[in-house]
Amino acid sequence: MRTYLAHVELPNPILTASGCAGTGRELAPFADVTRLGALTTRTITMAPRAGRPTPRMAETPSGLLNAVGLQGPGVDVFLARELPWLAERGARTVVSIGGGSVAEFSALARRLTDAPGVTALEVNLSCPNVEDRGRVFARDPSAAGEVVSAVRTAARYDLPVIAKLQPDVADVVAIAKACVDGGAEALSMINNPVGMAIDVDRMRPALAAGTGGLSGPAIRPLAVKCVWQVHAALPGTPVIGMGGVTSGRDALELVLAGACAVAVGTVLFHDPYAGHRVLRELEELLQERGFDRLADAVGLAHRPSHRTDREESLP
Amino acid sequence: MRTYLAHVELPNPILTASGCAGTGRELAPFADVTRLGALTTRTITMAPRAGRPTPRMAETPSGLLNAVGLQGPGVDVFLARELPWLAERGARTVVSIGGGSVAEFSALARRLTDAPGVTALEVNLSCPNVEDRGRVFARDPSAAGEVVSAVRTAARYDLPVIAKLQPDVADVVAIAKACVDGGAEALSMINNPVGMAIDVDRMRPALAAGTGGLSGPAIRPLAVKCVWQVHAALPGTPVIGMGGVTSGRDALELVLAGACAVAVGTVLFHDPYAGHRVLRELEELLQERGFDRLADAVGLAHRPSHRTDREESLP
Amino acid sequence: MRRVDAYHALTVVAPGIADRFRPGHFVTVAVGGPRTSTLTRRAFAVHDVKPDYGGTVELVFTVRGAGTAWLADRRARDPLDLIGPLGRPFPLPRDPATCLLVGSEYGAAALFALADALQQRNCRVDFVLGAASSDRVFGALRARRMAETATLTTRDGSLGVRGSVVDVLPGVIADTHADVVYACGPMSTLSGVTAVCAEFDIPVQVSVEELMACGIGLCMTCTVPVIGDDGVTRMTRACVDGPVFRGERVRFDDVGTIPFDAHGAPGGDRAR
Amino acid sequence: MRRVDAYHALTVVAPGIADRFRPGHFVTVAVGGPRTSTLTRRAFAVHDVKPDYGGTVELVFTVRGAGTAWLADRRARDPLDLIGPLGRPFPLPRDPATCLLVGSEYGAAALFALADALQQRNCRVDFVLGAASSDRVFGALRARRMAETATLTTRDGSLGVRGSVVDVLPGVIADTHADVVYACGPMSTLSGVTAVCAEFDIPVQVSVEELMACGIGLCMTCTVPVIGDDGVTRMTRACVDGPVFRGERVRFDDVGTIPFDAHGAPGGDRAR
Ligand SMILES: Cc1cc2nc3c(=O)[nH]c(=O)nc-3n(C[C@H](O)[C@H](O)[C@H](O)COP(=O)(O)OP(=O)(O)OC[C@H]3O[C@@H](n4cnc5c(N)ncnc54)[C@H](O)[C@@H]3O)c2cc1C
Ligand SMILES: Cc1cc2nc3c(=O)[nH]c(=O)nc-3n(C[C@H](O)[C@H](O)[C@H](O)COP(=O)(O)OP(=O)(O)OC[C@H]3O[C@@H](n4cnc5c(N)ncnc54)[C@H](O)[C@@H]3O)c2cc1C
Ligand SMILES: Cc1cc2nc3c(=O)[nH]c(=O)nc-3n(C[C@H](O)[C@H](O)[C@H](O)COP(=O)(O)O)c2cc1C
Ligand SMILES: Cc1cc2nc3c(=O)[nH]c(=O)nc-3n(C[C@H](O)[C@H](O)[C@H](O)COP(=O)(O)O)c2cc1C
Ligand code: FES
Ligand code: FES
Repeated sequence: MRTYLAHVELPNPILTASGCAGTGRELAPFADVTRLGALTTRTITMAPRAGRPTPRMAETPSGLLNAVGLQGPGVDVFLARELPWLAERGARTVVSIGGGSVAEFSALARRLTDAPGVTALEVNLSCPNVEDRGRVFARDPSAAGEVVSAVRTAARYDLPVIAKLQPDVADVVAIAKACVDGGAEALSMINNPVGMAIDVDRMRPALAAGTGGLSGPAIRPLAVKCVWQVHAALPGTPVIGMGGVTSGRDALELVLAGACAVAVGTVLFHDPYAGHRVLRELEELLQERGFDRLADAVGLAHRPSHRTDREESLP
Repeated sequence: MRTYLAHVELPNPILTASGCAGTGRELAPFADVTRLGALTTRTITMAPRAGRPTPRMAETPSGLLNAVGLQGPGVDVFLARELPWLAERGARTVVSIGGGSVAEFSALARRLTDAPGVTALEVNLSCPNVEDRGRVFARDPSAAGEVVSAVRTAARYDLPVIAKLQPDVADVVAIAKACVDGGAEALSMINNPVGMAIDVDRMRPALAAGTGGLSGPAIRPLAVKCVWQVHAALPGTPVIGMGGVTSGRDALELVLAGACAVAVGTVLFHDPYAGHRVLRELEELLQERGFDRLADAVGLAHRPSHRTDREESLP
Repeated sequence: MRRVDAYHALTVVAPGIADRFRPGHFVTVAVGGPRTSTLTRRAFAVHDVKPDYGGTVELVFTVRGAGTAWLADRRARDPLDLIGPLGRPFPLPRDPATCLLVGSEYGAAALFALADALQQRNCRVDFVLGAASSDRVFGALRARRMAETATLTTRDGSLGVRGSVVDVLPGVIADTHADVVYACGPMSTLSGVTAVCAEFDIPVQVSVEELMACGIGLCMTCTVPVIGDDGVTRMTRACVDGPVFRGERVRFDDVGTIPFDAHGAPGGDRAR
Repeated sequence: MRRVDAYHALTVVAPGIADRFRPGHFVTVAVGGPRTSTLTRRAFAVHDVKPDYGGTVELVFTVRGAGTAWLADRRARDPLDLIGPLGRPFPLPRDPATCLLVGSEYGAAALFALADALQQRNCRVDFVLGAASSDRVFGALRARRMAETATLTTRDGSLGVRGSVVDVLPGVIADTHADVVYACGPMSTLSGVTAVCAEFDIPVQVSVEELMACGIGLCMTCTVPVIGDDGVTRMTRACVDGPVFRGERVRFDDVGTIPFDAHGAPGGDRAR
């Protein structure tokens, strides 16, 4: 069940979401990372980062709040120790990058572009822009477009650049268009909307950071909506759908809305075997529905509706 | 457990959310509507509206998508048949109003302002602005401020105007400020973020309308975040918190984040007795924590944190 | 909890509901238990009420998705959260009449309490019950025992006449000289039944099914285009204004749309 | 499922986990059943493993919130979804030594398999077990039976010495001439135990508890500031790099903060 991110072929459409599969090594006891469509790294930053204080997580109904704060060892250690492990095994690796300024994003793209084993760059636009009082790039079409275009310029011409979007914006389509105009070959959505929980016993925010990113099945309707709207506006742009996928049915929902690949994130914390399970379930569902190729199902829910549809669903 | 919306005193802080308590009559077999802090009507429009085609609902994990489309008989029938029923019983009634233009909002405010039994007007800003290609007022600070100020001008000076906000905007604080500048005495949040589900058997959007509003516990972290951020920026503005409240603990979460009143919405569909139950539970939790007055708990989670907090939470 | 062919039958002690029950009522059930992610109650017609234990209510259902799967897993004495009786029940004829009860799939379950009530009023009762296959025809035996005639249909021909309840309806109406028809089943069946009754010019009461988020009139998700006494079509709540309607009042062809001539249909005002 | 004073003890057939178990390991359990709204697995120390049924694992827990309440409701033969054994177990001394095992509340549960392993290596084992009240002191009897000495403490004085395990520790270390201490319990207890051991200049192994979203090293939510072999403090995952650490390496006073001198602490780079 091949799929394509721009010109890059993936053997199957199931990826891991950034920040949810460790360095790959941690997932290895549960899943053959080389048999995933691709593994997306956690967001790599220039310098090492200690992240946020704990508590970094809180459970919410069908959701998880996290405020990890992009903890990581920095790009040098990533290139020296993490990427080679994946490259040696032949895993396809989407490297997520994050920075506080356009310059930092393009410096990261330059450092990574020729490293062996990088399949694509994913631009994590949910990073605060230090030059705009910490407003995240993903919330502003021009800032988002500028970052993407800087990364596109810095990266080798044949390395796809994926822009990762967030749902809690006024108009996700406007951001998507700005990214595509900036040179993004594909879009990844959704990153976590910002949420919060209060511990009513301590009478304090549950997370040390106060707010955090919401993930898990709770946000799937937001993900489906974003994928749907962006696919309607930009049908030619490949979309990696994610947000609360736990099963093949959930993955199919995103595919029918317009995603040509689907990433599993939070579900891995509950079921580290989920990548291959979701793939198998998706294959079965597509087969049952008579699809030979994934591509035939992508965006299919957009076709004009017939009045008989509802009758068909009756027993 | 009194609370205040601007100068209007409510006997207790539990309201019903707009569109979730019918006309009041339907709730009456389960709850004494006069013993609620207030009942919020579904959004009243000038003309009668048939709403959206069915299916109008879809269940999502810990959430509900709805696309009712403000079905209702219009303001005349509301004034003739619905409001009097509430007024006769002495229920406090927040009337939610919605329109497609600033003029329509102010016309509604004029029609309603002297009607007996109206406790406050809630401006549903999640209505598409026909003069801005259907972009909802709630997504644009200047459009939101304009509507609120028109309603404020049209309504009697002593009738509080509440602006109802939506979480899926770039900056909820900016919208809140625009509404307060426009004359809103209180804010209500959150209205449903837009979401979507696809029926993978029919391979179609689950809702006839395509997208719908997401409600229920799934969105509570988004509600807590909005209340928190707005209370931090506008500590003097009363906030009615709502979004996925199912219990006294959930209500307390919003109170600690900054809400001085809390509305129950979707939970009524599951438990029509929830209004009084949530009130009782909230009262007990406040008592256990040594609060004599609700006001002392409002926004309490904002107080600067102490290092010992975490230890206190250990067994 | 019992299995009856393809169905699960669930008996719940619920004196308050049993007391006030009239045929055609339904109940809603909370599913999934504490901390479930399934928020909405599930609606089920009341199949029967009995005086045991102060009053019990019996539901008959098929497993469709998460909620019914959970329900099928309940064991004896597990507590269950029910609200009911809900909806407008079937109106009963004032004078003795010949009543034809038409049920498709689990729709049949709602008809037996109705048949009892009709017979108590000295009505003649006939049944037409149908389903996809023989194991899905609910209550065939009981129908045969209690009614004047019971005609069975299956799509696959594994029991009775091959075809649908609508196919056999003209013949049965002619044979029984039915004065009134009561029907329960999917919209497409109800639509067909209503059309046949119009031909014969006899009244038909249908019990419709639309997705319901609350079941008690709060949410407006369960609406169906129904023509009122004043001739005006309104989007009418199936839960409190139905689920039983006069068949000819329901605009079956327009279910899933807002008919252009419905009260408040788009045109003038455009707010969301 | 058994009750042991204030605790629930749960035995699960899990040969794969029992096989590879070493004292100090933990498991994570999926809670809530199908369609639950509780997404994260719950972590529990393995109390004991037995060879029955190919290998069983015993967990001991208190009901705290939704997940443990659900777990306490399980009946015999209900299937349970476990992942394990997880984490770095307690390191055992190469040569026979006098080992003092300190457990507070349910932390005590993790120490008995350790005691067995130590005794098999001809170590002397002493216990200090404490809790808020007598019904919460886990394993007092077993400790008394198997160990050289067992000192019990309760906050309310209802059993043993009134006070905490930390209060009695200096005396017990002096009496037993302990060579090494192992400790399990809340962070504040571990911090106190570590301070006492530092005074006596004996090594201490602590098993820490931090909120864990995955338990297997994927999510980075469970980090604790720990000083590495190179002297540099890093935010270190409790699930895969712990939960057992050398006490003096854990910066207890800085838990819940990012120490300014930690590797990658804020200062230069500021992306989220
Ligand atoms: C008035 C009324 C009476 C009914 N009586 C019966 C009965 O006697 N026996 C029986 O087996 N079924 C009956 N149904 C249908 C029954 O409500 C659905 O089969 C059930 O809700 C499916 O729940 P689920 O979780 O298994 O399916 P899912 O598909 O997982 O349900 C998802 C959501 O869709 C709703 N839904 C799905 N199918 C239907 C449907 N057909 N009608 C209404 N809501 C639906 C559910 O309530 C839930 O909110 C009745 C429905 C109504 C409205
Ligand atoms: C390595 C390790 C070993 C543990 N061993 C035991 C044991 O042997 N016996 C025992 O009773 N408990 C043990 N705990 C604590 C146990 O995990 C929590 O009591 C349990 O997760 C609470 O779940 P809940 O749903 O009942 O509580 P809730 O408060 O509803 O849980 C909400 C969320 O917070 C997390 N959480 C809450 N409290 C804790 C905590 N103290 N530690 C970690 N996560 C927490 C839950 O996992 C969940 O994600 C251990 C924790 C860790 C990290
Ligand atoms: C613990 C955690 C860490 C994450 N870290 C990152 C990250 O470093 N970069 C990024 O772009 N997204 C990050 N995400 C977001 C996910 O990649 C994904 O977009 C989001 O969680 C939605 O998918 P899910 O619901 O399947 O988890 C993180 C999510 C979680 C839960
Ligand atoms: C079926 C339904 C109808 C609603 N109708 C309205 C409405 O007419 N006007 C409005 O301002 N909000 C409406 N809402 C939004 C609610 O008032 C509330 O803001 C939102 O659902 C969040 O609260 P909850 O999660 O407790 O339901 C509606 C919500 C639902 C579920
Ligand atoms: S189901 Fe809510 S109004 Fe009918
Ligand atoms: S709990 Fe996920 S990394 Fe430790």
